[in-house]
Amino acid sequence: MTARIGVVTFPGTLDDRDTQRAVRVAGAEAVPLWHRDKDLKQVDAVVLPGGFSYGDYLRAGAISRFSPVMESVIAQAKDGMPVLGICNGFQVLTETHLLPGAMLRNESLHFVCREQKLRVENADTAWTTDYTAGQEISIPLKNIDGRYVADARTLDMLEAEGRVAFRYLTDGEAADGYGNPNGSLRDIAGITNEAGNVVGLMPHPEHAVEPLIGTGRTDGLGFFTSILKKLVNA
Amino acid sequence: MARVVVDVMLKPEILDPQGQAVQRALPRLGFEGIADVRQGKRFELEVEGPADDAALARIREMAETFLANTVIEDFTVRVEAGS
Amino acid sequence: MARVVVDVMLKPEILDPQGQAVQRALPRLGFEGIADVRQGKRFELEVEGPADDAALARIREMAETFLANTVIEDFTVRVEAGS
Amino acid sequence: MTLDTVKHAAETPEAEQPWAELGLKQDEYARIREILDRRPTGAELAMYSVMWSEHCSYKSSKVHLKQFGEKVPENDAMLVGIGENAGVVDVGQGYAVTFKVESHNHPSYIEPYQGAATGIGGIVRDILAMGARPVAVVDPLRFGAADHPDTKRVLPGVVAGIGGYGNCLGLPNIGGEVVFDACYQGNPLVNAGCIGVMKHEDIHLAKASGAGNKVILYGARTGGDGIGGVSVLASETFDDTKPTKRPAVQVGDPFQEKLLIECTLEVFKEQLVAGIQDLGGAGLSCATSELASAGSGGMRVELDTVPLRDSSLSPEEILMSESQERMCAIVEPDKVGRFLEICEKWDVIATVIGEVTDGTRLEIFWHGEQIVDVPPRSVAHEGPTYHRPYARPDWQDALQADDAGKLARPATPEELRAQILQVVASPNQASKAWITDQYDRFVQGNTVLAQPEDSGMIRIDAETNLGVALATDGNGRYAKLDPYAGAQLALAEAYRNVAATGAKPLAVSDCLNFGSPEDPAVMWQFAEATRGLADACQTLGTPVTGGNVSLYNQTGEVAIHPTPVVAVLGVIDDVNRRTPVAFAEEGQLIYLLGDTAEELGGSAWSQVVHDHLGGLPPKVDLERERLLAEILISASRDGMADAAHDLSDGGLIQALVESCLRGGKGARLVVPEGVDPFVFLFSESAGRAVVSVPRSEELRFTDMCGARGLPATRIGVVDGDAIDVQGQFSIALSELRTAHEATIPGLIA
Ligand SMILES: Nc1ncnc2c1ncn2[C@@H]1O[C@H](COP(=O)(O)OP(=O)(O)O)[C@@H](O)[C@H]1O
Ligand SMILES: [Mg+2]
Repeated sequence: MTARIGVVTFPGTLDDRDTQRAVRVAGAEAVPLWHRDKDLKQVDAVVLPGGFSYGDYLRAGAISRFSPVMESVIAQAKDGMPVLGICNGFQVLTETHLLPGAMLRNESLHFVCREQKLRVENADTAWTTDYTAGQEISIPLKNIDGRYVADARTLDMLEAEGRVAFRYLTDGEAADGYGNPNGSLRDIAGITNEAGNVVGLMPHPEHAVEPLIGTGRTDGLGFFTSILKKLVNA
Repeated sequence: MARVVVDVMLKPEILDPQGQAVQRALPRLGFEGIADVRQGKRFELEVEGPADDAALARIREMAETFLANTVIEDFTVRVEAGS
Repeated sequence: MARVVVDVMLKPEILDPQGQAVQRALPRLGFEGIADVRQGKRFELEVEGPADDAALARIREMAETFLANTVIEDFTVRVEAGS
Repeated sequence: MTLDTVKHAAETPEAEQPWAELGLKQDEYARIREILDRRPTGAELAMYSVMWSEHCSYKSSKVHLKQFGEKVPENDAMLVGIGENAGVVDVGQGYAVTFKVESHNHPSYIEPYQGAATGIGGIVRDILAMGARPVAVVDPLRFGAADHPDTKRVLPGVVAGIGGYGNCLGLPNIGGEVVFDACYQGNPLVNAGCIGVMKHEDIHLAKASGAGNKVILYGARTGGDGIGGVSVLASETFDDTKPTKRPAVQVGDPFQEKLLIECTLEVFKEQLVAGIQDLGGAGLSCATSELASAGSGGMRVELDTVPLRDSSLSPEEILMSESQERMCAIVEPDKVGRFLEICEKWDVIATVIGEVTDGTRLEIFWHGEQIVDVPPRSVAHEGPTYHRPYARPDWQDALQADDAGKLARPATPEELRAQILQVVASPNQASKAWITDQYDRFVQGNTVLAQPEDSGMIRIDAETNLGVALATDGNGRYAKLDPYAGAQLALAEAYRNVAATGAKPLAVSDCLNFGSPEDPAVMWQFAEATRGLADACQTLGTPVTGGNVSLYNQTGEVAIHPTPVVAVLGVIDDVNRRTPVAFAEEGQLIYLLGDTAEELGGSAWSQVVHDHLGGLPPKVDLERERLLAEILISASRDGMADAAHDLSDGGLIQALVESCLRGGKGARLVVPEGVDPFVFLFSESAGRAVVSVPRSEELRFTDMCGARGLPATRIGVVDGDAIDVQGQFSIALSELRTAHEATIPGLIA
């Protein structure tokens, strides 16, 4: 028996097929979910993939948040179902307030596509147990609305509760993937909710699961193997 | 038909790189004397029927839940003069 | 210090995908009765010194050449009431 | 205003018509009257004028383009040739690939962001219309001088537009070019290419057959954008004194296009489509007349059923509108219901606007009254043909006589070192990462190679690892010196780039950017370039499958350099075998393949150090190119080379700097006995590449080159953190990196 992981497609989602592939590469079953459908098809976890849902018009993630599928995702996430939001998916999660804070236009005002070095700060979430706390990984990053902001109280709370899940690594050469690519406060690349089942991040683990493709590294595979182990052992 | 305008601006404490980029460019273009620039969004809504209190209340709710993200943005709602 | 607002909107004949996306989403969110939505930009400029005719003329020029892309956008300039 | 119906036109033969304002010549107008045996209605005039424009009818270029169909090389890969939306080639395992490059030059000068964005949108719809899923885009670009103030307006806008649209569609950008030259100041070139993949049985064509089949228009509503854009915008030279000639630009909606792609792929999958055409230049005029012209019967369209964004549009305007993100499909009646359902699923508006008839005419009605009644071929495929006069310009001899060999050369190793840094940091040779980092190269999860590799490479089958590669090249400076050779060099370079990554070159697309065809000198350049390209394609066995011509690229009297941009598509059986550019392993041996002659005409060195353009471009040796490609492909397949980089502008030193910086490793080099170090490093002789060979493979590799007769010279070893040329100079990688990477951000950001 393996785990069933749902991958949501909104109009304008781009990385749904890649995410399904990553789920399969990790050994789980990928279940496509459609934005108009409230039915989550009894999946064990859900990934909200990257892209430009609804063109990112208004604000990234703002329109998708109101889709029927999200009603179910929000309800079940509150009951503990694991949810991972990647890039646009992270933006959707902040818009739904499943995760605190908001995403703004990159400080450079440009779209940025690069290989990005991160530190896994929290290896206890549903999606990160196959990493070790403090581990440095390198995965692709690509966004234009990737600047994470929240008020100081929220940021302090996130830090105090260990809910900053990933941080951009800044002390090294830009050419080697170091640096804060979008001006995120406190170099935050991703966060988790209190329970550790809902995780969002801007970089793209699903683009780093096969040795030959993209950056040629498989540092992102751990997200999918983590959740698989958790679900199978549950 | 009435026109209602919703202005959405980043909260003052939030960094506004778009506004800053504009401000930095101004002196190079020969425009002096602008101390600060903020850039936000303006929505023009054409309302079927009158822009009465009920309609404005609904639009305020729409702005609050949808047009603005109140974690980072403030908004104002007003009926456009002359409409 | 005076505040001058420059509103920049796409010309009416130009496609406004952002406004359309908002408009199409509204009924799904339970907001009926909005016949059209256009989305544009709002710039708030803090002017050093008074917002007199000379200053406004300069800002109008700035809007024409820089803040708006007059190939596809129209703009209006006004002094914010109360400032 | 009263409706100008067919009946009314027949009754009022003397009515004045604005044919000249619409860009038609007197004899063209007379021919329309002859075809129709009456005066055209307003709507008919609109259709003929856009469809007979240079942009749509290729009236000046087609007599030359014919060669691409006549000088066809032996190649069984071609499944669909010139004439369709894009050519299709067989890449094996049942897969077919379609690809094409197009221009969006003039719109991008007026409104860089939207011009470039809609350029991507247009080429993607062409690929989609063939039945393929678009899998990658490329963007060959040319701008004015890098330090010119207007370049700061145009370049960031173009780049943001290409990124904004392509990123939002989810298409990886895997290659392109950025070239600066003052000749493009008032006339930047924005070319865009796209690759699509399908199974053989999924190929779709733009034709309307089967009487009773429905014509469905789907996608965005039709608005007043770009009306007359095709005839006025693409056929007229810019003239600053007449800004009123600038028509409304088109605004793209990439989100809508993404829905259009997914929706279209789904209707293909369910086999609901009998014929399909994208709406690009000339909008509905083009789509309806081309579909009907290529089909078996006639077509009847109720124009008032077209969903509008602006209800005040006249029928003429609806026919000419270039609103983006629209497609037109021919669907059997019993499949219409399912077709509309799929459109609804994707929130795409779809409307039955007409049907295929068993007649011979394209008939268009407006609220029941007939406003168009024409033979569709006369609109779409039988436009005017010009045999424009051409003549070798009188300045060509003087230009070629102005030999770059006479230019002052570096006198000391220090001077050579300084000039290397100067060339590597010059805008054309500098890193383009500031630009290409604004493009998503990872999306779709199949990108094996992307910029700054020699060619982009996409895996098309995850089971078998079958992949395709694409490179685009063009050197306007070479083409100016000799357009025949320049076009061949563009092909040779793209061909070499594809082979350098380990892929086998299969087929060609091109975008021919030239000045005004009314200038005999420009027409000569065009004739020479097309002849050169056709001849070379025949020799190399790579057919031209399609492409695009962009004329009138000039400001006032001054034309751009003739700029044929050539795209070569290659195939690789196993992407695991791909060869990257980076020198990654210390101790590997660096071999230079090919012969180096003293060839500096049109070179990067002559431009950067002397601001000079003169002499002859490098010699073309296509047999040598073919041999080099075979060696590169074998080396990749059999694991004999771990890195390969073709040599082109900037010569050997440029290639070495790129391979070293990419791998983060230095190189120790020795100039071969009897060779001038300056020529060795800066000459731009064609047919060359550098490779890094593991020591264990050296013998096998040199034996192979020896047996096949390709000169291979061991010139050094991957080592250290500097480029060190024995007895000459040493430059630290860090110094090279700064020189190479700081330039573009410094100029543009
Ligand atoms: N506008 C662009 N878009 C995408 N890739 C680009 C662009 N410009 C340059 N590149 C990429 O940068 C690399 C170097 O370009 P160039 O020097 O023109 O290559 P070459 O000389 O080998 O053809 C190539 O991988 C090319 O595809
Ligand atoms: Mg190359």
